Order: sequence, then structure tokens, then C-alpha cells
Amino acid sequence: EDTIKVGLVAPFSGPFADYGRQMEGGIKAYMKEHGDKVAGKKIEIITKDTTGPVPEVAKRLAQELVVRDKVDFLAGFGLTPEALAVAPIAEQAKKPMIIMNAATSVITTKSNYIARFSMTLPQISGPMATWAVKNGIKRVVTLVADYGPGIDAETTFKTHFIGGGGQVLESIRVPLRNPEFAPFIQRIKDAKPEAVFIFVPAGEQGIAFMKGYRERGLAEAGIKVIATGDLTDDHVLQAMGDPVLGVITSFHYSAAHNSPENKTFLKSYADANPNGGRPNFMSVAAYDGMHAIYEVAKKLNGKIEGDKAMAVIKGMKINSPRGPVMIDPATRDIVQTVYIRKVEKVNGELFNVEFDKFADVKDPGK
Amino acid sequence: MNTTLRTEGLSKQWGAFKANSDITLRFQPGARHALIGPNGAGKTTFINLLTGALPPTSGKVYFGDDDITALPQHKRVKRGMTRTFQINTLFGGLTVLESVMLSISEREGTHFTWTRTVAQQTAAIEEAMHLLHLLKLAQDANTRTSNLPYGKQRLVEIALALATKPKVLLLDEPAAGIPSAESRELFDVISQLPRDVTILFIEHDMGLVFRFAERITVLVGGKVLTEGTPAEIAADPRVKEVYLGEAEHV
Amino acid sequence: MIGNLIGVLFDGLAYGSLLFLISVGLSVTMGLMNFVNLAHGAFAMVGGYACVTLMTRMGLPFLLTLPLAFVASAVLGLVLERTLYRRLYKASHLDQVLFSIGLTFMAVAAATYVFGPQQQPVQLPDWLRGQVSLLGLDLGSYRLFMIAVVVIITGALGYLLERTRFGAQIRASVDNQVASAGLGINVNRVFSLTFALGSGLAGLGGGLGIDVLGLDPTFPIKYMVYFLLVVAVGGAGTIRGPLFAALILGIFDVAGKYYVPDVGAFVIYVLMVVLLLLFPAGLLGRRT
Amino acid sequence: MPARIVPRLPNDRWRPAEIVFWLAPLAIYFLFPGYLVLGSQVMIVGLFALSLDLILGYAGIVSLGHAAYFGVGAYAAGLLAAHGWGEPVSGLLLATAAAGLFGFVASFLVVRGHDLTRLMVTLGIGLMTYEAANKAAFITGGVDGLSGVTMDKLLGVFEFDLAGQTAYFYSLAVLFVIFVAMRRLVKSPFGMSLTGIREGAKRMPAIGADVNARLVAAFTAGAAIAGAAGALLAQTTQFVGLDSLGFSRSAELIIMLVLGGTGRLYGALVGALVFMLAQDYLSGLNPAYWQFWIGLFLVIVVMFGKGGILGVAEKVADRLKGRKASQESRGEQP
Amino acid sequence: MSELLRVEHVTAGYGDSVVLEDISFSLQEGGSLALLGRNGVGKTSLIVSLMGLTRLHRGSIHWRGKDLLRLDTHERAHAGLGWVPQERYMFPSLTVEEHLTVVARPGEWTLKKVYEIFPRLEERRSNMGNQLSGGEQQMLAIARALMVNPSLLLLDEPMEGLAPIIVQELVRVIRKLIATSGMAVIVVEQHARLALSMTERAIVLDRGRIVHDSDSASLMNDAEGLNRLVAVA
Ligand SMILES: Nc1ncnc2c1ncn2[C@@H]1O[C@H](COP(=O)(O)OP(=O)(O)OP(=O)(O)O)[C@@H](O)[C@H]1O
Ligand SMILES: Nc1ncnc2c1ncn2[C@@H]1O[C@H](COP(=O)(O)OP(=O)(O)OP(=O)(O)O)[C@@H](O)[C@H]1O
Ligand SMILES: [Mg+2]
Ligand SMILES: [Mg+2]
Repeated sequence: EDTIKVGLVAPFSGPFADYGRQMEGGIKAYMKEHGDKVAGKKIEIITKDTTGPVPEVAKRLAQELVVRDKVDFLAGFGLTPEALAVAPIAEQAKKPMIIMNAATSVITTKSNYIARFSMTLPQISGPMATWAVKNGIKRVVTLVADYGPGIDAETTFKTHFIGGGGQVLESIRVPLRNPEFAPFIQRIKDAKPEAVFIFVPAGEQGIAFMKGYRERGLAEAGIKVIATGDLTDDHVLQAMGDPVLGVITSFHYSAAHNSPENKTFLKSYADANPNGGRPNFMSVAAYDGMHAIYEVAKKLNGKIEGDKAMAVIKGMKINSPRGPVMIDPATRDIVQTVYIRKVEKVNGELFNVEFDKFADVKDPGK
Repeated sequence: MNTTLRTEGLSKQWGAFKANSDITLRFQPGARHALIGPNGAGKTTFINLLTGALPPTSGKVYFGDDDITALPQHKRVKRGMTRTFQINTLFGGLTVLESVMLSISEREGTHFTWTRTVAQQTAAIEEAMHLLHLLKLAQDANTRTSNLPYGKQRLVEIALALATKPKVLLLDEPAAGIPSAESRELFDVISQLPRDVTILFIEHDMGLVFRFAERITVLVGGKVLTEGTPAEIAADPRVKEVYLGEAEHV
Repeated sequence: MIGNLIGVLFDGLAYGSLLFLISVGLSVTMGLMNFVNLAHGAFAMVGGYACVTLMTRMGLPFLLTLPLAFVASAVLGLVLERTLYRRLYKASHLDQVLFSIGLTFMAVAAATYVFGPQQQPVQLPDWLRGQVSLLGLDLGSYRLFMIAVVVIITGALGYLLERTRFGAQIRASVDNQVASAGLGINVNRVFSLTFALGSGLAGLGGGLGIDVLGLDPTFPIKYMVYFLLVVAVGGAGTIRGPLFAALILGIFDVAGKYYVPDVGAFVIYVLMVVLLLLFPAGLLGRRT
Repeated sequence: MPARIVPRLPNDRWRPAEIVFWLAPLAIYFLFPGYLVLGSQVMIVGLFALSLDLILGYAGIVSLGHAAYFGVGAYAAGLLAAHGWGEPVSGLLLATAAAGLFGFVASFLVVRGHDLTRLMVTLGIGLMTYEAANKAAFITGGVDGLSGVTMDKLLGVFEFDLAGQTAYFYSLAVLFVIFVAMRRLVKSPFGMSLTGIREGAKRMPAIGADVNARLVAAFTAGAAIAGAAGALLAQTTQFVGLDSLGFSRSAELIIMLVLGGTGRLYGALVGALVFMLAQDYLSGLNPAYWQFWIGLFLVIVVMFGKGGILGVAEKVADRLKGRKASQESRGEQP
Repeated sequence: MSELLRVEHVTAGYGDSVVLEDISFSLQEGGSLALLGRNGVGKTSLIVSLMGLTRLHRGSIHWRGKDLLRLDTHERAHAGLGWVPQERYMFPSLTVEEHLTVVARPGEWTLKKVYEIFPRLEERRSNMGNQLSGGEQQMLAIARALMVNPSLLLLDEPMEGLAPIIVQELVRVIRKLIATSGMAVIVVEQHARLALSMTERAIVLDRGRIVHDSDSASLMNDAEGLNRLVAVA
């Protein structure tokens, strides 16, 4: 055996096709930069499409990767149900499972072979609340998409915000498929808060919200928008256009992050993915996940065994494009800096420009 | 007096247009009754009201002593009142035999049977083949209904009705599209039905009407113009004027 | 509170207008021509991409891109009708559903290939952004604009389809192709033109819709339910039916979300099911 | 008079090809032991497609929301197991009953109206069920899915293993039993009356048939079988995702069924097999664009492959056998 | 008088099946022809073959000397064939009046004139096509074909379902058409005597072949032959 096999399980078609591509882009970037050989072995990526959030397919693919392809690592996992369905496989087969996106807190508790290189939602939304109360925002309305992640974000935000002395006037949950924001935005306007905290899936929902926000003059009424970085995802930020200018978000990665690591990453990403657009946090998570896999391979001299690999991963520190991160040895979840950013125009393009930060944030969900 | 079927003030209105107004008729067991009248007089509408295919605007339908005005179509069939359609309404994709089997199994109540196949229903198959012989359709038993010529489809139309073994049979222009000689044969088959079966038929072929009907009702503009024996009707000048004309067929 | 009510009504009307605009093409191809064309959204998407490309690459003004979006989709519709759709007019609804889903999948993949999976940016001209004050109410300019477009389209289409001989020819051809041809109607031409009209309207709706709905390759699938909803509830064979349906759905949806946001997701579906049960042939259905 | 006419009516004699078909899964077990998980999922989806064939292929109801019943079955089985009722067979039966009950209630809404109305009502019920399961996250786990589904040993003996052997034979057994029952059903007077409704709904009441009651029965049976498929999936993957109720599951189901050929039972199984193998293979080639190929495939099937794979196979076989055979095999199994 | 229609050695059917074999006949401008035969012998098939709605295996059809086979169905209607289908083929989404105007071509027959022969239609002018009685549908089918102002009217069992008084009126109209307007007529009828009384020539079909071809009067007088050919008792 002179290859190390990594099974990449992620959606490449269907509504979440972008997730798969971002991850693949990040992986390619890493391999372009560091070559496809490590410890004398060739790294082989086996890509599998879950076709969207279809847990039984994800599970089957993982099962087959383990049984038939005999992979050394499972990686990817764009969505929580996919990760949850596969967790028992990682546990039974003792294969390290590198989470590159799925953001629900509970995932890492489902197997000792799971390590997360992305983020958790509470990890991101907590700091937003803390920052807001500290900076004089006392009355907010929350608006979240009515599904698991949205409700998690709402809960964490409220806990931190009320804990810090703020007041949540109203909590609105909007349907996941919802082309019309007008009535919700009108409700916000009528409640007269100082800010609205929002969490909706990146893409047209965010755009639609921001358009409505502008059209209805909420900014003029003195209502700020605060959100998690999902809203102003680097990959779609440009398409959202000027309506998002000035939006304040908390997140762990911005393409505008100013560090040599990030510069290198952006360059490798562009080289490896000529038409890939701007990478986002998923690319970075995949890039860091690959970093971890290379590290493990180096440390174990190419002989991958589940328990030993996990021992290497636990406590691993990486100088990531997003800043320093660490895998918490106890929870195998990521510990990282959460930045507060504002959307600004830089050289005619929209970016999330960081201006404040909370260092070493752990997932508060555990 | 004992009647199998009667109506009381039966009316049907579409917007301002009255297709049937205030029709009160009664039919004896074993009647051979023809319903005639100009095109658009409301004959088919009347049948639709009797069978429940249309809800009446007002009025009542009695079957025996029971008010069946509110009963859905299929329940009226279960009680023994069956119709044929003026415009063929068949099971295009089924064979002739399958269609008749369908009708028989509805009558026999085997339609919810799912543990035995159709091919195992030997008694019903025999009955169906017998009926097809009677109507000269046996050769076409395994032909798709939609591939039959029009005239034979008319016969299937009647076969489906006969297979329900009705007590009251309502025929809407059964002979239309069948050559006169054969339509006479058809009526012979129909008149071989048991004598206590009530038959009400609509027909524009006066040769058939005057030969087979024992009583005739004339409908004009949605109302009953008159009712009588064939001789009375043939002699009625009003009927001549609005319907029969020079009546070269009589 | 009264001010709110009027505001909600206006928003509902505007949302209904949007629903109508994105579905009106389908009420031609499906409602009128009786072709269950689930690929409607793909034609709308083509119109949307035409608008965006013309605006961002060539700098054309928004208003000018709309007729071009119509033309682009209409031409595509014409070509597809001549080559593919034509053969399926007599097929079962199920076959049509499958065929058009197939086309939709292909369109989604093709759009991903050409334009990438991301959202497309649109920038409306200034006069269509923001709000205008009317009778003491702040009304969104773009919403007013959409309502105006709906009035124009409804008038023009209603006239074309219900008052002209061409409209009657369409209905006759759909009812019975054999008889229509046998009596001298050039059924092929009638169908081609009608289909092109429907596709063109889809493209126009796509162009008008991007500002609110966004535009990415999954557009045709994401909004499929809404198109179908409007046409099914409205009933086949007319233009007014879908219009009423769109307005009713729009107003109730907005009101539901404003007054009882917790059940917001259900309002439109419940309303649809209830309306369909009350009017199985649609609000103004001609055909059953 | 010409020769006596031999009545030709629906029967359910087993043909050699069918026996071969049912022996194939056993062969696969020995030949491709690495594909058992895929195999059991194909059988589950095949069972699901069978349930749709009953209501679409035979009763003629186009349902765009059939996943609702699949999902109800899956959640019922999943919830039972997650709350301590891990016995598979009784769980399967209870879940089937739950889906059947739900289908029974829903059918009263569905059977009204016609094609398009039904399409939309089934779609609406599907979407609402999805939303309801999403809202009821405290029971169902919402979008995160229902995990913690732990199954007892099958029949107290066979454990659900990583290689998927138990799941494979369990799925095969359930599929076979239900298939044999359906095979009989569609050739019975009840099955023929469903075809009658499809071919001439207007005539049915005039021969004494209560069309709605008949459709309600068919729809309920279809829902129950869909529920059984859902329950099997939940039990064998030990996870239930919200997607089990999703629209795309319903849509893909129709695609598979039509791909295989409607109204012939085997079409459902062949369609599921081909679709899932194609998905597996094409997405392996180029994951991002497999949708394109499926789309193209669909268009081609509709345009040139009337009756789906089995329909085409039948036509080819007829060509080889000559025209006489072609009349005999109309609407029959391979 | 010049020749309007010439059918030569036509063999036609549906799909692969053949239902008409080696049919030949011709018709003059303004001529009239009765097409007789039992059920299912191919009368309707012959009519729809003229409209281009069957599959033609062999033979030729000429219209005023030109090849009719090159024309699409709708072009045949434009060329002057007016078809009254046996199934009537109403348009459910059109009103009675739209049925007439949608196919109208300029000529002698106008809305006013068809309403004169079928006053019933004028009374029901705004009913939809599927809201008519059987007989009204039949009238509408005939009126609709007249609105095309054809040179040849193809009547496939036009009397079916009509009240006797209307039949008499229609017979008068058809006789008048034949006699005065120069319109040619082919009529398929179950009532052989009625058809023969209206036409100059008669063709009898049996199982897809022409088994008799003569002038109508002589067939009418040949009671025995008539009985043998079309079983008129
Ligand atoms: N749905 C409807 N809406 C409005 N009018 C209708 C509808 N259905 C039928 N009519 C009208 O009702 C009248 C009666 O129709 P019906 O079919 O009962 O006539 P009929 O006596 O059977 O005539 P025919 O001998 O021509 O078959 C007709 O004038 C017809 O136009
Ligand atoms: N669409 C069709 N497909 C296949 N065969 C057909 C079709 N239509 C008619 N036939 C067959 O063609 C033959 C001639 O039918 P046709 O309708 O021309 O008879 P017809 O003389 O008009 O009879 P009728 O007096 O009953 O109207 C019949 O055997 C019939 O089964
Ligand atoms: Mg009638
Ligand atoms: Mg005929």
C-alpha cells in the first residue's frame, strides 16, 4: 500500500452542491501547495456525492468507502444529518472522520473518531450577542429561519444577549422556503428595536432580507443588522450587492483576513481552482482538515491507524488562514478566534472587514 | 298503484335555462316506455337526474317506495337501476370481456376481492361469454374496446348495462349508429329481458319506437307535452308539429 | 392598526402580482395548452440570466432588458417546441411531467456549468428602489411597478386569448387537435406560437422576479411549487383565474406571516389544499 | 362459426423469467458481497416504487407527495426504536399501520378532483407533512435528523451488521412477501376495477362502483406499503432524516417508476435498480453534473422509450417473436 | 363538369393494420355519393383517409387534378374539404358561436345562414361545446363544416341522434345543396334508403373493399341486392 485514501463525502449536486465544491476547492488548494505525497505515500481523494441532505446515501457511501475502498480517513460532511448518520460507521470502523462543515454542536459527541475543523453555530452566535450588548445595543428583534440551526442560533444569541442585560423584543421564525420577507420586515419595523439579529441560510434568503431591509427604510429608522457570518458568506457576498454594506457579523473566517497564511491560501486556491470564485469558510475548513490529515500521515509515518491518528489530532494546533486554531483534546471540537466584521467596499469589491475579535472561543453548546 | 320508478316535480336548471321543468312521471314494473322529443328537449338530462349523474334543482325521484333523490349514482345501480350513454362511455384500454367482467364483479360484490385473480372467476366468465354471444360480440371478447368500430362499441355500451342485471334499464339512444336491421336485432335482445324489467328508452328512430314501446312520453322544452300509447302519440297533431314532421319512418 | 391592514393588503397585492408574473407563462403553456410544463421555471431562469447578462456585461438599462428576456425565452421555447414538446402534446400528463422535469434537470446543470452555482447580482435603477409616499402610505416603488406590469399583461393577454380568433384557435386546437386540423386550423403553427408566447412570458416573469427571488441555477426547482400552485388553483384555460389565485394566495400569505408568523409556512399550502377541494377545477376553471 | 374464443383474462401464473429475477438477489449476495448495502437500499426503494405503482400505474393517481407516507413509516419505526421498542418485525408492522392510517385520512382529500388537482393536493400534503416534521423537532429531531435508533436482533438472532448482510436479507424477505401479495392483487377483480377507474372513471358509477371508496382503498394500501419501505429504511440505516419526507424523494420516485415502466410491478423494481445504479455510477464520474444525465435520460425515456425499460424490452422481444405474440403480451409481465 | 376528386387504389389503415383495400372511385364537382355498408367495414376510415388521418400504404388521391397527399390535414380543409366527423368532436372550451367563427372561411355560408337552418343553435349560442344535447352537437358539427364553405362536404352519419323533423329539414337542405350550390357531398348513412334518396351515386363497402358501385336510383330499386349488401330489411 503506497497510498493514503481519503473519502470525501459531501453534496455535489442538488441544492447544496456548492458545499461540495467549496470543500473540494479547499482540498485542491492544499494539495497544490503541498504536493500529493506525504511520508512517501500518495494522497488519494475519493469523492462521493450525497446528492443533497440524504443521510442514508451518506451512510451507505461511507460504509462502502470503508468496506470496499478501504479508506483511511472519512472527510467532508456538509450537513448535520449526513454527519450524524455516518458517525456510527466511524465508530465501528475506527476511522478518523474530519468534519469540514456540519455545524451542529452535538456531532462530535457521537463518536470518538470525529474531529471538527469548521465551527459550531453557538460558537459564532454567542460572541455576536456579547459584542452587541457591550456596544450599546440593548433592544433587539431576532429573525431566524425556522429549522434546527436557526433555532440554535436564536437560543444561543438570546442566552448571551439577555445574560448581558439586553432585551429581546420579539423572536420571529421564518419558513425555510420563503421568497417574501415583507411581512416579517414590517413586523420588525413596527417593534422599533435598535438592531435585528438574523440567521438565514446564505444565498437568496439573505439577499431577499437585505433588499427588504433597505426598501422599507429600516436603516433610516435606526435599526442595525447584526448576524452570523453565514449571512454575508464570502462566496455570495459580491452577488448580494450594496444593500449589505454596513452589516455587522461575527464569524471565524473572512477572505479579507489580514495574515500571510491567508494570502498564501487565497493564492493556492486561485491557482488550483481557476474559475472557483472567492473561497469561503468551507474551503478553509477543508484546507485545514487536509492540513491535519497530512500532519497525521507525517507523524505516523504513513501508517494510519484510527486511535493513533486521533491522538495526533487531539490538541493539534494549526496556523490557519483564519488565524490560530486548536482541536480541543477533550471534545475534538475546534477552538478558534471569532471576529466581528463589517461589510465594506475594498477596491470596489465587498468584503467582511474584521474590526474586533474574541480569542479562543470554545463551543458553548457542550 | 304499484310503480318501480316515479318522479315528482323533477327540475333541472342551468342559470336561467330550464332543461327539465316539473316532470312528474311514473313507470310500472315491466314497462316498455319510450321517451321522445326534439333535440335539446331534456331527455338525456332527465336520465341523468334519474341516475344521479346530475343533482336536480328541485323535485324528487322514488324507486319503489324509497326516496332516492340524494343517493349517489353507484348506490342506485346497486338497487337495480342501470343506464347506457348516448355518447359511448367505455373502458378504452380494457378488452370487451374485461369490461363485462368488471360490470359483473361490481354486481356480485367481488370487487374488493384481492386474493383471487380475475381468471379464477369461472362462473362470472361463463356468464360474460354468454352475454357476449347474445350480443354477437363473442369474437371480439379479447379485443381492446377502443379498437372496435363505432357500431360494436355501441353494443359494448349495452353489454355493460345488461351485465348489472337491472330491474330498471334506461337506454339513451341505444341504436344510434347501428344499421337499421341490426338495431332491430338489438331491440329483440333487449325485449328478451325478463318481463318484469322496466325499460325506459330514448330513441329518434321512430320505426323502433313504434315497434317496441308500449307507452310513449313526449318531452318538449323540458316539459311533458303528452303521454300515451303509440297509436295516440302517432295521431297527436302537436307531436307531429314539433317532432315527427312528415314522419316518413312511421 | 388600520394603517397596518392597508399596508399588509398592499404588500399582499404586490406579492400576489409577483406570483402571477412568474406563473403567467405557465398559465399559457399549462393552463391553456394543457401541457404540464414543469420546465416553466427553466424558461423563467433563461429570462433571468438574459436580464442579468445584458445588464452587467453590456450595461443595458433594466427596462430594456425585459423585452429582450421575453424574446430570448420565446425563441428558446419555439425551438424546443418544434423539436421536442410537439411530440408530447398527446402524451399523458405523467409523461409530460417527467419530460419537463428531465428538461429542468438539464437546464439546472447547464446553468451551473455556464454561470456557476452562485447567486447573480442585480441592481435595479434608482427610480425603482426605495419607497414612495402615496396617500400617507409608504409604498415600495418596485412593488408598484410590478402591479402596473400585471395590469398591462392581464389586459393584453385577456384580450388576445378570449376575444380574438387566435385565442379561440388555441382553445380549439387544445381541445381536439384532429378536429381542429380537419376544419382548417393550422394546429402546428398555433401551438408553436402559443408555446413561444408562454415561454416568452416565463422569461419576462423571470426577469421581473430576480430582484425579489434572486437567481441561481436551482431557480426552476426552488419555485416550481409556486408556479404550479397559482395555475392549479386558478384553473386551466383562462388568464383571470391564475390572476385571482395569485392575488388571493399573495394576500393571505402576507397577512398570515404578518399576523401569525408562527404558522407562516403552512398558510399557503393549507390555502391551496382548501381552495382545490372547494374548486377542484380551479377558481375559474373551464376544463375539468 | 370460427374457432371458439378462449377468454384471456388477468392471471398470475409464474413465468420462468420471474423465477430467475427473484433468484438474482441470492446470486448477488455471493458474487458482490461488497454491494450489500446498496442492494438493500435498492430493494427498499424498489418497495417504495411498488407502492406508487399501485396508485399511479393501476389507479391512475399521479402523486407528487408520496414521500409523506414513506416518511411517516420511517419516523414511526425510528421513534419506536429510539424509545426502546427495538424489535424490528413488530416495529415494521406498527409503522406500516401508521402510514396506512395517515394515507387513509389523506386519501379523502386526494381522491377528489382530477389529474392536476390531485397532483397539487398530494404535493401540498407532502410539503405540509415536511413542515410539520420540521416544526416538531422536539420529537423528530428536525433537520438534524432522528438519531439514536437502535435495533434489536432480527428474530432475536441476527444482528444488523456493518457489512449489511442482515439488512439485505431482511429487506429481501419483506419485499418478496409484499410483492407476491401485490402481484395477486393487481390481477384480482379489485385490481381490474382500479384499471377500470383509470380507463373510464365516468362509467364506473354507472355499473355500480363507488369510485371514491375504491380509490381510498388503493391509496391507503399504497400509503401503507410506502410506510413499510420507510420503516425498513429507518431500521436498516438506524437514522431518519427529514429528507425522507422531502419533495425530491417523491419526484425521484416517479422518475424511477416511469423509467422502469408503470402498471407492471416489475417496472418499479427494475426502475429503482437502474436509477440507483446509474446515480451511483454517474455521480462517481462527475458528481456535479449527474443531474444532467438523469435529466437527459428521462427525456429520452419519455420520447423514445414508451413504457420504460420493460416496455421497450417487451417491444424488442415482440419484434423477435413476431406479431402474434405482441397482442398476447399486452399489459403483462416480462 | 370537371372532376373534383379521384381516389385510386387506396390501401390504408391504422398503424400496421390495413382496413381499406384497393379503393378507387371519383367524384365530379357538385356530385353526390352515398357510402354504405355495415358496421366496421371502413366507411369512417375512408372519410378520414381523405382528411389525411390514416396511414396510407398505397394508392393516390387527386383533388382537382392535384396530388392531395402532399397537403396536411388543415390544408385539405383550406382546399375545400368540409368534414363532419362521426364522433362530432366538440370543443369543450368554445361556445357554440366560437365553434362556428373559429373555422369560418369566406363564402356563401355565414353565421346567419347556418342559424337559419338550425335555429336551435342560435338559442344555445353561448353554451360551451360540452353543454349540448347529443342532437345539438350533431347540428353544430354540420353547421361548423358548412362555415368552412367547402367544395366537398363529408358527412359521416349526419342524421344520427336528430329528431325526425330535423332530419327532414336536413334532407331538404342537403338536396338543395346538391341541386343548386355546386357543393359536392359524400354521405355515410345507416339508413340506406334515405342516403340513396339524396344522392346520385352509391358505393357499398364490405370489409374494407368496394363490393358495389352504381347509381343510387338503381340500387334503391334493387330491393334484393340492397338487402344482400347492407341488410336493409
Ligand atoms: N351543462 C350544461 N349547461 C347548460 N346547458 C346545458 C348543459 N347540459 C345540457 N344543457 C342544455 O340542456 C338541454 C337539454 O339537453 P339534453 O341533453 O337533455 O337533451 P336531449 O333531449 O337529450 O336532446 P338530444 O335528443 O339532442 O340528445 C340542451 O338544450 C342543452 O343545450
Ligand atoms: N383508431 C383505430 N385503430 C385501429 N383500428 C381501428 C381504428 N379505428 C377503426 N379501426 C378499425 O377499422 C375498421 C373500420 O372501422 P370504421 O370506423 O372505418 O368503420 P365504419 O364502417 O365507419 O363503421 P361504423 O358504421 O360502426 O361507423 C374496424 O375494423 C375498426 O376496428
Ligand atoms: Mg340526448
Ligand atoms: Mg363510422
